[in-house]
Amino acid sequence: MNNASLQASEMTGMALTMYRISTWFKSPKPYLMLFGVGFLLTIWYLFVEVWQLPRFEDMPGLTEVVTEYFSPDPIYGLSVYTPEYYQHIGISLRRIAYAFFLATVLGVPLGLFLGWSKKFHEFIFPLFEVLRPIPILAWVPLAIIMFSGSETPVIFLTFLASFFATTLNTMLGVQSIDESYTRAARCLGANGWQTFRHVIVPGAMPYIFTGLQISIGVAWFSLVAGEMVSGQFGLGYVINTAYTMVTYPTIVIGMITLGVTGFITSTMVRMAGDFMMQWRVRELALGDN
Amino acid sequence: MNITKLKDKILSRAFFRGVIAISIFLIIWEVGARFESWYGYRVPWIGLIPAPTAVFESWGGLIGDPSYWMSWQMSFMRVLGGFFAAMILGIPFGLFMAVNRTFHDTAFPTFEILRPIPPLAWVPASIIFWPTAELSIAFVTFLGAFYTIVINVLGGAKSINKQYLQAAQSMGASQWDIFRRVVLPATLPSIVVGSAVGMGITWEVVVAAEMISGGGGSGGAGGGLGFFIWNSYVGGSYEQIVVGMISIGIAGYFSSEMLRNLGGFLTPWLKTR
Amino acid sequence: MSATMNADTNSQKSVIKGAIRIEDVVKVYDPDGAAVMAVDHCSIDIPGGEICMIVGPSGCGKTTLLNAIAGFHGITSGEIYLDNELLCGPGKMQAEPGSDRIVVFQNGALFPWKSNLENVVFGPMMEGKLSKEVIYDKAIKMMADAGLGGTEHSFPGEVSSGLRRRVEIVRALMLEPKVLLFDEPYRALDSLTKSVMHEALLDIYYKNKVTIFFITHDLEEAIFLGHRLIIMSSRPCKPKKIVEVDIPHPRDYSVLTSPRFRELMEEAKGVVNEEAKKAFEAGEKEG
Amino acid sequence: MSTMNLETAKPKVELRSQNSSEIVVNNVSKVYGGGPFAKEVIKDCSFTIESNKLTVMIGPSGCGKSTLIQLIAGFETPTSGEITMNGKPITGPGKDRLVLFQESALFPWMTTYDNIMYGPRARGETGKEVTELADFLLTKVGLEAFRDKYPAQLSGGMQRRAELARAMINKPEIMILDEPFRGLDNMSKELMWEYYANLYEEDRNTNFFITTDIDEAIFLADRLIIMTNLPTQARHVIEIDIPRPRKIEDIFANQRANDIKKEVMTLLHEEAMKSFSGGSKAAADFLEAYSKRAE
Repeated sequence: MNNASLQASEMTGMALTMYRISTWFKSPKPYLMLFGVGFLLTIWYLFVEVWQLPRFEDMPGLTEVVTEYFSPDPIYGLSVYTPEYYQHIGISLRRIAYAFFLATVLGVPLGLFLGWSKKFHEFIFPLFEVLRPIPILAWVPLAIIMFSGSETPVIFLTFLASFFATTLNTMLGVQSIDESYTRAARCLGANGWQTFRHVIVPGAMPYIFTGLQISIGVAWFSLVAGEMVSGQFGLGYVINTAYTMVTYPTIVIGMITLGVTGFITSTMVRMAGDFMMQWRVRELALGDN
Repeated sequence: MNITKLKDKILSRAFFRGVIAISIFLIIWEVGARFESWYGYRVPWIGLIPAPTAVFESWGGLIGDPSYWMSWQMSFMRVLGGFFAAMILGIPFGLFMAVNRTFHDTAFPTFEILRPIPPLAWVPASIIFWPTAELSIAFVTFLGAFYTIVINVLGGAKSINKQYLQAAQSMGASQWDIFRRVVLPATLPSIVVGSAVGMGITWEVVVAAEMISGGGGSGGAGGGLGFFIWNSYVGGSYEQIVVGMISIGIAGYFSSEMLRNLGGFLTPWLKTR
Repeated sequence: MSATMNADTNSQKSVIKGAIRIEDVVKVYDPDGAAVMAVDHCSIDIPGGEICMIVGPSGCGKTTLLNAIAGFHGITSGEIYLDNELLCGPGKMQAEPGSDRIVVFQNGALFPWKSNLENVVFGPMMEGKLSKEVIYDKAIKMMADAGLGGTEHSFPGEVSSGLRRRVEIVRALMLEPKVLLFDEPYRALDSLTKSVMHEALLDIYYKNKVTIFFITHDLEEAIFLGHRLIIMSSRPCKPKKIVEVDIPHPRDYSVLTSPRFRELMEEAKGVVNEEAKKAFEAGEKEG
Repeated sequence: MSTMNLETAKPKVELRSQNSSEIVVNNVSKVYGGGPFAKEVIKDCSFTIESNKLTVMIGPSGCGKSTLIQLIAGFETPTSGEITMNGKPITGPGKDRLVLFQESALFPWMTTYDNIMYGPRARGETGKEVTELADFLLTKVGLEAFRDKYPAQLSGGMQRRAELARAMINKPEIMILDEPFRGLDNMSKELMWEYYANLYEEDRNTNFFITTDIDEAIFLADRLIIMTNLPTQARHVIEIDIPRPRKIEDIFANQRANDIKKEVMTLLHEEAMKSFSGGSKAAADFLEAYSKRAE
């Protein structure tokens, strides 16, 4: 029996993935999923383009959007073949990258210290709590006033949203660490810094990555708002100008692109988390075969 | 909270330290903002924004202004409208996904495909679709809260201890009874959490939507707090921007707090520890 | 294990370091407010190398005593000595936590983010006195000795709870402590696993003689493992009865059904149950 | 023990269920997972839970005892073999077989009384007879004072007692208990034994009790089934002929009990060692992880 159980736990990796994929295809899941997505697209097509129901007739239709999206010579100027399309994506991504990087670099250490030092927490946290209920987007005009140009205000807004999420979750992460771990470290002769480095930081890691996951989500949320209100270039800007210029299919192209890039970035954050927390992946993998 | 407890809290070291930190923050802000008029040097960033005293002065002037309070009312109405719509549709949707596997496998992937699109990206499409600007704001607000509520309800209902269900089953309870008296109360805490988070998002979305769509068509003072901020910016009265920000902060804080209290009332068993 | 080992144990007792002397210790929680007395004028003398079992109902204040020795919190009055050196007492009410007294925690405190081997080497690596190679060699050898070969590179979350406890004990022994402090470490285990764990602990003890200060509410466990039982009264905590366990070491599970074991059970049970009842009634009222 | 009312509470109400039922487990196997990850948890296991007796099953932890309960309760179906109750195969869960779980499954959102009344209310029985029975049981387990408290306000032992009452009120033909007293401290445990034995002696219905505690097994059992390590099989059956009602003190002094203990321990120690020393990942944890996933 020991051999059997050993096998079960050590046959991870490739074999496990293949096995999971094959069972997934044998279940009704992929077909139901296709049905669900297909259903939504059909409704869109029928309501807008075939039946032209009231209110729906003004909306961009499915075929209209698809042809525009993949047309080498788009009517409204934006498709997968136009360089502008990638320029907009690139600019949005760059803003996200700046803001997310800055928020992580500042937010994680701040959160760690807020959770680690009681004194620091007592001084700083109330200030944090006073500022937090103000919605990020209410900062828009103030950001425009404070920072010159059109680039910095957008990045500032995006940063602010990420920063709150990251800091707060990191702090919660430190606070959630069982006291036994820090006690054990002290028993084993670790000094303050060693405890911080070997217990506090890895112990808070799961929460930090939950925070980063939320952080990347709210970053996109604020970025779109910022770009719509004050930006030049970027996907939010695409959507907003498409509206004012009455080039409706481009709105949908912008939305789809936002969805896809948003999804990819958050997947990247999750993969980074899995990479840095092998111990968790391996613990969970046991319960997952 | 009784008087002695309140007194203890106010006299505690933590409270004292918090007050110190916030006071220092306000003083830096005040000095930074006024530095140019006093010494002729403009402090970067802070020098460009109005000083707290100026903000409070401007606020004092607005207290008696009915159009300021109209903005409060407009925003509150939109938030509540969108929020309740999200509750009414989101809770059953989430619960149904949790109890019916086929429905879950059909609807959830589609839901997950739509979810990464930020709610604000829907603003133009929503304006095109809905006949009035008011409805389009309501729709975007609804979307913001809807995703969060559904995810929380689904997560809560899926993580119910299997033994609760098995215990009910082995005592001969019907499917409907299990749903009503086990699944529903067991999910309630997650619904409360989801609603509180959803409420926060609702405020974010309302503010943005009001800014983007230009105050719900009626224009001027009828446009809600988001529009109030934007209008102050366009009109150059920077003090009022900060007043607007603080007002929204207060409004958001109180709506979340109210929800949390309501949640505590609905889940009395959670506070008995 | 041979009978000579037993003689060995007794003769070495006086030589082995790690004698703990607790003198008239009092611990009062929240002295300005509710003033809950957790430990009441408690004096215990533990010779080096002894397995001393502290028996008492849960929540009686035994853990307070352990925390005071470990240095996790201070005492209100009294003194605690380790090998005649003052750990805490007048002028220094809280001991410094140190690697001469290592705690094995109730719920286990292996760092889940480090592999078993990294956990075991944690103490010496932090100390930084020896080279990395020496430490790792020693760790691998000690793990093999404790029957943990093959689990070095697994994470604690990947091995059974029984194995985790053994890794934790090996981690503690790496620093060659004078005293091991056990805080009901087997509480969450079922009784069969527990009995296997007891044999494993004794096995490790025979190879590495240290003083063991072991807290438990399980009388069977206490008699099976201990040289001596100190039965505590509940709230405030104070020694009530001392039982010398004269069953010779090494012991194995057959001891559990031996006549002498049953006699000792009988002798201690009355006192333990009386205290447990008191604690139970207090708990029932609070509920 | 002011709240303990073993002697004073007189049974005014009929607790005994009408039938005497027995369960036969015949050549049952259960395999979890599929493909290269298949894992045989139970293999060709056969035994009988005799009617109107308290059958205790004991085996090393994670040996598949809980899986057996899932099968007997009807929450899962065996891969091969058959389980019958009074000759009829078991096809799904039913109120004739009631399960008391390892961790408390009291509904945290209901008060003690509402928890006890859950079963009858779910079936639409709310007559005077049932409410009287509920009150009687509440007294019997010493929880009258905690009638309107939520489970989180009760101690571990009280929760287990409330759960016993919640099960008893349904008058199950067979009661299945999955390590119900695990995690309690010894004192509360011994009290629970007395409460439970007392309730059992009152109705003498068919009870199936799973444990890893030898003392518990010997104190409670009429029949004791000893299980092997994975894949689980019944290894040995001992009839425990110590007369009832039994007293805790007597059990420790009883020579017959001590002899049984010695016998059981020798058998089990072997099995426990096997499961314990087994490689980097004991079978126990596979199951532990599997059940985690299932939730």
